[in-house]
Amino acid sequence: MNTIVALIPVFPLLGFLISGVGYRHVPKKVTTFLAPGMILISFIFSFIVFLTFATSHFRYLATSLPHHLFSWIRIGPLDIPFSFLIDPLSCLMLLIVTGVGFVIHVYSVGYMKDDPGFNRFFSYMNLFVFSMLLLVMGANYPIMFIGWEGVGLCSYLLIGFWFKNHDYNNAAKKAFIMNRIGDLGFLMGMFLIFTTFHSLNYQDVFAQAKGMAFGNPNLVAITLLLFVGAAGKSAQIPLYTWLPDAMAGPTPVSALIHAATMVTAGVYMVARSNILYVLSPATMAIMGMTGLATALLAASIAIFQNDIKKILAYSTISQLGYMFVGLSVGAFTGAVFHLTTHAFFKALLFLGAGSVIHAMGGEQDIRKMGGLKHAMPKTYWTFLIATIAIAGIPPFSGFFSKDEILGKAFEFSSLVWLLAVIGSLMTAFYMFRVLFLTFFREFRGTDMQKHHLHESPAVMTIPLIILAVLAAVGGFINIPAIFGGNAGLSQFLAPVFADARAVMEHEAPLAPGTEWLLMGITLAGVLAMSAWAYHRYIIKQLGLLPDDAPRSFAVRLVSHKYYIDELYEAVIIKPTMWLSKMLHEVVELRFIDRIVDGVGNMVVWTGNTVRYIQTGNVGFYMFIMILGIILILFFNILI
Amino acid sequence: MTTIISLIILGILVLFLGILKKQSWLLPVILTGLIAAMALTVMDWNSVRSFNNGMLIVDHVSVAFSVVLIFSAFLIFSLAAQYYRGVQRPLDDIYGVMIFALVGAVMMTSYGNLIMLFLGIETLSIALYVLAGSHKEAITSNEATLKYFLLGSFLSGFLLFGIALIYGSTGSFDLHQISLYVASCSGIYPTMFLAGLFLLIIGLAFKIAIVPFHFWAPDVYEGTPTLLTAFMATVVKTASIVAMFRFFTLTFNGIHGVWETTIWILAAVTILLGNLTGVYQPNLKRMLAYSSISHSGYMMLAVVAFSPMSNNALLFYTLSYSIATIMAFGILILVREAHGNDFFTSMNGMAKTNPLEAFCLTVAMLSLAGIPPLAGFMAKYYLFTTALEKGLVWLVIIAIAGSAISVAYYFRPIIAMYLREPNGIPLKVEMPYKIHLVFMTLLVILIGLVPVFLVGIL
Amino acid sequence: MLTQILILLPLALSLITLLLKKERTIRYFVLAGTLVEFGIAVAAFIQYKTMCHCQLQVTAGWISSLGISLKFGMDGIGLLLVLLTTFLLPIIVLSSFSHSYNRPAAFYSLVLFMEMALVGVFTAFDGMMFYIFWEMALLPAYFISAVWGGKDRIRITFKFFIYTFTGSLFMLVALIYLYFRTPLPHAFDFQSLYAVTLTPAEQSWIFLAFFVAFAIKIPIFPFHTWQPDTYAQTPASGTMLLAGIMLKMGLFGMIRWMIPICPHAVQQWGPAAMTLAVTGVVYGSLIAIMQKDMKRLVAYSSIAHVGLIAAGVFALTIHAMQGAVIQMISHGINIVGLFIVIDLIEKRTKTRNIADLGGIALKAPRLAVFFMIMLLGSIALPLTNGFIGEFLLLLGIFERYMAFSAIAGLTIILSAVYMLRMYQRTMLGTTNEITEQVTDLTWTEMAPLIPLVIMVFWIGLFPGLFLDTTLPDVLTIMSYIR
Amino acid sequence: MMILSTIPIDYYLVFCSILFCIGVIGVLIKRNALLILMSVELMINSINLLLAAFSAYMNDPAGQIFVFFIMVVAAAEVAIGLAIVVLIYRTTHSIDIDVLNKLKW
Repeated sequence: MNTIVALIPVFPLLGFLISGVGYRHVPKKVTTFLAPGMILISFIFSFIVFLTFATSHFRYLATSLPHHLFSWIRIGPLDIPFSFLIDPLSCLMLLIVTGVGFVIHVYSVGYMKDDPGFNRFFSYMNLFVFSMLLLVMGANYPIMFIGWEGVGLCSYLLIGFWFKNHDYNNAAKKAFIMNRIGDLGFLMGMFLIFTTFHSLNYQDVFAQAKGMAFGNPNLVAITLLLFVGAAGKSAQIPLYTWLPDAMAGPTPVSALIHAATMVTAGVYMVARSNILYVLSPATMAIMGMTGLATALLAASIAIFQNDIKKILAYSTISQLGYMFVGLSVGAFTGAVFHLTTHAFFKALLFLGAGSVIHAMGGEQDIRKMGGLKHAMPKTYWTFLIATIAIAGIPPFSGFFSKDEILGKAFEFSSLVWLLAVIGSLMTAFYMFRVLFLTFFREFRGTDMQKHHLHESPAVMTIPLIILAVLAAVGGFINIPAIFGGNAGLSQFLAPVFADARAVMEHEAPLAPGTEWLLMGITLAGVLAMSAWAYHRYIIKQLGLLPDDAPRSFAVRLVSHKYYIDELYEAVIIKPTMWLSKMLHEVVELRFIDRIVDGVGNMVVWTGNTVRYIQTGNVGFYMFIMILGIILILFFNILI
Repeated sequence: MTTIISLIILGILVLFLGILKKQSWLLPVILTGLIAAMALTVMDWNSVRSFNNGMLIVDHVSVAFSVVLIFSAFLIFSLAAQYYRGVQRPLDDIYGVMIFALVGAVMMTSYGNLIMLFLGIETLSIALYVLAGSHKEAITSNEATLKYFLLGSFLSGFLLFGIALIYGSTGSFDLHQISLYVASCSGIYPTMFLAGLFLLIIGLAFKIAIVPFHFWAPDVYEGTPTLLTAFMATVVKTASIVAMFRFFTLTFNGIHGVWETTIWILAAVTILLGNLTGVYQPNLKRMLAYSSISHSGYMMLAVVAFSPMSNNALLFYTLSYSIATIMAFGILILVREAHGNDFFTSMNGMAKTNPLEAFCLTVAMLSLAGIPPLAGFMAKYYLFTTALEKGLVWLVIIAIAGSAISVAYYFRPIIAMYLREPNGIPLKVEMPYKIHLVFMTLLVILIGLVPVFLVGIL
Repeated sequence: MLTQILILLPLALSLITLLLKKERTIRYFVLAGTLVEFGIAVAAFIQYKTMCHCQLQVTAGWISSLGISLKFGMDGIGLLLVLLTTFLLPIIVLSSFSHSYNRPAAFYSLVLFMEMALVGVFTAFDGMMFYIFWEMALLPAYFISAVWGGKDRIRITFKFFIYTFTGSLFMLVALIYLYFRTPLPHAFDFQSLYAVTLTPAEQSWIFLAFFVAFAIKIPIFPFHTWQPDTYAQTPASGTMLLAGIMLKMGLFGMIRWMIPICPHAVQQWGPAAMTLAVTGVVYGSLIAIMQKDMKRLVAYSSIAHVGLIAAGVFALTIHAMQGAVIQMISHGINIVGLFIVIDLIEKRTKTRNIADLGGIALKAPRLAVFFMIMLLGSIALPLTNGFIGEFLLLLGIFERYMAFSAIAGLTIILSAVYMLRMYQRTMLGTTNEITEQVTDLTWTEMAPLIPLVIMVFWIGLFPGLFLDTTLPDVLTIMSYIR
Repeated sequence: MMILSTIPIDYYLVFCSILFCIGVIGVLIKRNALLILMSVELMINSINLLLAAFSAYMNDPAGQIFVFFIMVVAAAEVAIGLAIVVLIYRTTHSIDIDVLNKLKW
């Protein structure tokens, strides 16, 4: 068992090393099979682990013992072993990361086949999977941090994959630096954890935390700092602006990193340290508000975007906001559940978008698409499924996961529920907007594109289909009791969140009646929204306004993403640059260095001045000497 | 005593050789004679006794410093061959006078009576007046000698007056008698006596070139023929500082407090002014003059500290200082010979044309600046230790600041030699001279690395 | 035994080198010599490890009447730094092969002389020996940068010399003063210096004297202004010696001499010194962002990094101290790597001006990879050596001064900002006429980089070996605090 | 001797000091090398007188012997001095000390 667990991350690493070190010499064909193959193997291993695990008697045992590989940093009390923790949560994440990762690798083989940087791309992708695995498997915060920063690096490398273009490079740099801001929070959180618990291993920390008072300030501080990290990684307000720009990377990257896995790391981390969070209500509140705000903000922006990938990016942000809302109301299972389903349908959406872009020869503006349904049916159907899933229409996966969160939200407060519902309505609207504008109506592209239109090759469509299936049926892993399901996932994850649930005060679960009612309302709204979208874009044929078309102020505000980027530019970046210049040119050169040189110059100047005492005139010398003699005698004798 | 006699004989011998027109014999004879004199001096090491009922007292201090003096003279004489290469006129007189000056210097290290002190000083000075003017044709040389003569005789008047007053109050010239008198009048001293004491100090301070009695030094050094400048900068300074210190140790032991403050201030001012003024000098010779002034300031630290260690520290310091200074003057002679002047610009790129000489000068400069592991550093360190032992923290800090400043000018020749483009005129150096330079360089390095032989012998 | 060899071998080599004529022979002779030296250091390391911290001490009287003794030895910290020195020297020599310096004999013999002085500093158990070697290290540094340096070298290097020299003079006074406070018979060796008991006032003075000397050498803000200019003017190898090894002397001096001698003053002045150090971290990082010259950029980044190390030293916690030691090693490795890369770029494009470059990664992917790895090391990405150091440092500082740790933590962000900026502007983007004909690295050019890369990941993955070596000594040092 | 000892020693002291000061002032105000030389002689002779007086009052011959030494030395000094003055006159047809300031700064 231990070796198997240890081997899971090794294969992607191997893949990275082979295709990375020998990026010139390894032939394309080898990589074609190597890179996805490695992921597949670690997927199989993860699955084995999962199976040995799902056999319930083994479960509780396994959660309690991390797999210790070697001791990494050890100084007296500070002992950070390099060890992996396998429990239901990390198991689930393993499956998602390796599973979805594999599918996307396969897709990428088709997508990137003509790219000169083929090997480089796959080495990065493997490295990413490796880091992601460390992140989810780590048995203590530092190991998680390794993965945490590792995925950041990979996203930097992959966003800037086509590094000839400086816009892409800037996007990459932006992503890395914003993540780093979060990471600083994470780091400080770790330090505070260490000073509070004198350990960084999950088990010790959580075991001690269990005993601590509700709302203990240290815990609040810790959780807040960690949440800063989560916000950076999972693109929450105020650190979300990097994610839309991150779409500069190749589409599979957006699918894997910026939708399915990396961005959910924050959610994973909070779920992982659930006990700390449930004990610090202040953080929960802040997290909830942030999540909600992000969800609404991003959704509203998404409505007015025209770049297909940007829309999906904003929808990702808003979905992540959902997950944080879920976490904040204590629906840990719900959040993780939504994370899972989201991984499926969002990956699918991106891959679909990718195949569309592929077909359109790089075109990303949905206003220039249309009518692709006939040209590329497979893509269309899969995309449709994904859209329904994300919109939250039963029985597709999105419905169940969203519903769980909403339900918990309602338990928490009806206002939260209301806002969340509004968010999901917007989601439904803009997703259908994309669908209609892209696949319905007449083709609006150039003739050249029209000829070039084609369904993507099998290597790309098969992944689509796989994901489509998952997106469709993914919800069934956790059918709530009300549908007569056994809530498998909740039970599976129960041990992880046991402590948290123990802490949380138990108000009575919703009466079935209310639950049906809520579901009904949401569903009705969603359907209404999609209907309105249909009416607007199919029947009235709207939504093709060029950018320079006159718009109302509110619309302009939203379609410019509330000018947040411009704000940051003005408030943070410009001042920093100015400060840097000012410090160098004024403080450094004009002040500090002047003082240093000044001392030297003063010495030289004095030297140059006093040397003129040496007039060369004997009479003067004698005079001075007599003066000296008189002074000496005067001071020594008369006084 | 034997030292003085042997040196006098040597001097007379030199003059005779001059009469016999044996110019070529001069230097060999002198060098061997000096070595002999050194040997004789060293033999006196274990015979501490006084001659002519206390006129001369030969003790370890006097022997050690006499050796230092003769050794410096030896080093200087071995530069003479190169220096007077082109000169046709007979040199016996100059050499002879130099040796007699050396006799005066030795007397100053071993006097036991103020009369002997006076005679020693005058022998030295009068000889130097002659030597300073020995380059008759050069107006600078004449000016130098006149300045030196006027100021010298003027200040020796004060010295004499001081001696007279001391005699008047104590009734004797004998240092021992005087010290008895000092001991007798416990703490309260008559004005006349104090006046005498300070006038005496002033007279000696002039010879050591302590601010404000240093004015003669730069001008005279610059005007005097280089070889003899080296003589002034080393032998004269050593002799005078020793004379002063001997005076204090043998006589005014009890009343350290009376003159301490004065010397403290003089030392501080000397260090600062000497170094500061040195910074801006355009040519090496004048720069060395100021460096010598600042070094006399450092030497005063030992006097101020006035501890059992002082003698030894002084010995170490004077020796390392003399060697390094003579080296510098040795290169200076070459530069003057090649370029006719000694501006730093005429040393440009010497490292390329004459790497050896450049290296020697660098070592000399670094040693004077007091950078480990050279002799200069150990000397300074020894001196500072002596001073700090007596808790003279601030004086030492001033000295430290001084040596920090001094780096500024000691590095100018180094920068010129290594970092500037050569001006294409290589120095013409004969092999023996080269060997001599290397010998001195090694000496400087060795004294720095194995100072054991010189530490703790006094 | 090994200790003497470690000190004397480079000296002997440097003297022999002077006699050699052909540049080729000199190069290979020096390379071989430094490798042998490294081998001996490794042997010493093994001996140390196996013979349970025997400190490999050797003593010989020198000037007994002045209490100076030739006392050398290696505790864990010194040993690691000696290892660093002897490890970096061959690499620096190797990297210098791509240049041809005029008068190579002088150049390489100075380099070797410097190695001798550095090893002496790190192994000195006698205060005066420490000072003497400290100054001896300065001379070759000065001459290397002054003689083989850039246009403006005369003024800059002179400033560098006089600045650092003046600083260390204060240390001399402090040492002599301490000497007289040591129990009789007075001595300079570290036990007796540690044993000195001083009044608070005295301690403060001693501390200040030491601090000035070390702060100028390290350099800590605001004593750093000599550094960027000097780095910019110095030839590549000189810069590596200065940045990679020489500035560790100051940090080493703080840990080895300052803290145990005046512990109370260190605690009393700690916050003040900490403030300076942390200011330096932010200040250096900020200035680095807008630098135009790659060498200057790295110079300012180095100010930030060593500022963090110094802050760690003043935090006076075990983790911070350990972090400081490990980070000294890592910083040495990373910055030398960066300077090698910069040197290779300059060699190809004849410029260090970031604005003139771009798209090199297209032409020289290997170079880009090495650059990226060194960069990641210096921005402290986990699993690289930089992370271990900065993690421990920040953690240790956090344990004592949370706010300082948070502020110093900004380096995590800012370092990413300036390093990635440099990388993007030079390596990425499209080529221009300058970078058009850039060629990729040859094996001889990669030779010095490969061991560095290995070390980057070795320390990053298995720091245990190094941490365990220094832990006991760090604990002893810390024991003087309370 | 009788007459000598009737005069108190202080008179000699004061008188010689005054003489000495006159010499000093002479040195200070005169610009002619010869005159300066003579003033120096005046200083020295005042000292001689002082020494003689002291030795007379203390019945100690040393003082008077020293006087002879001083005379000898002074003579030698004057000889040198005059030689130098002549030298100077030969090169710069003047013996004004202000003319000689080539060496300065």
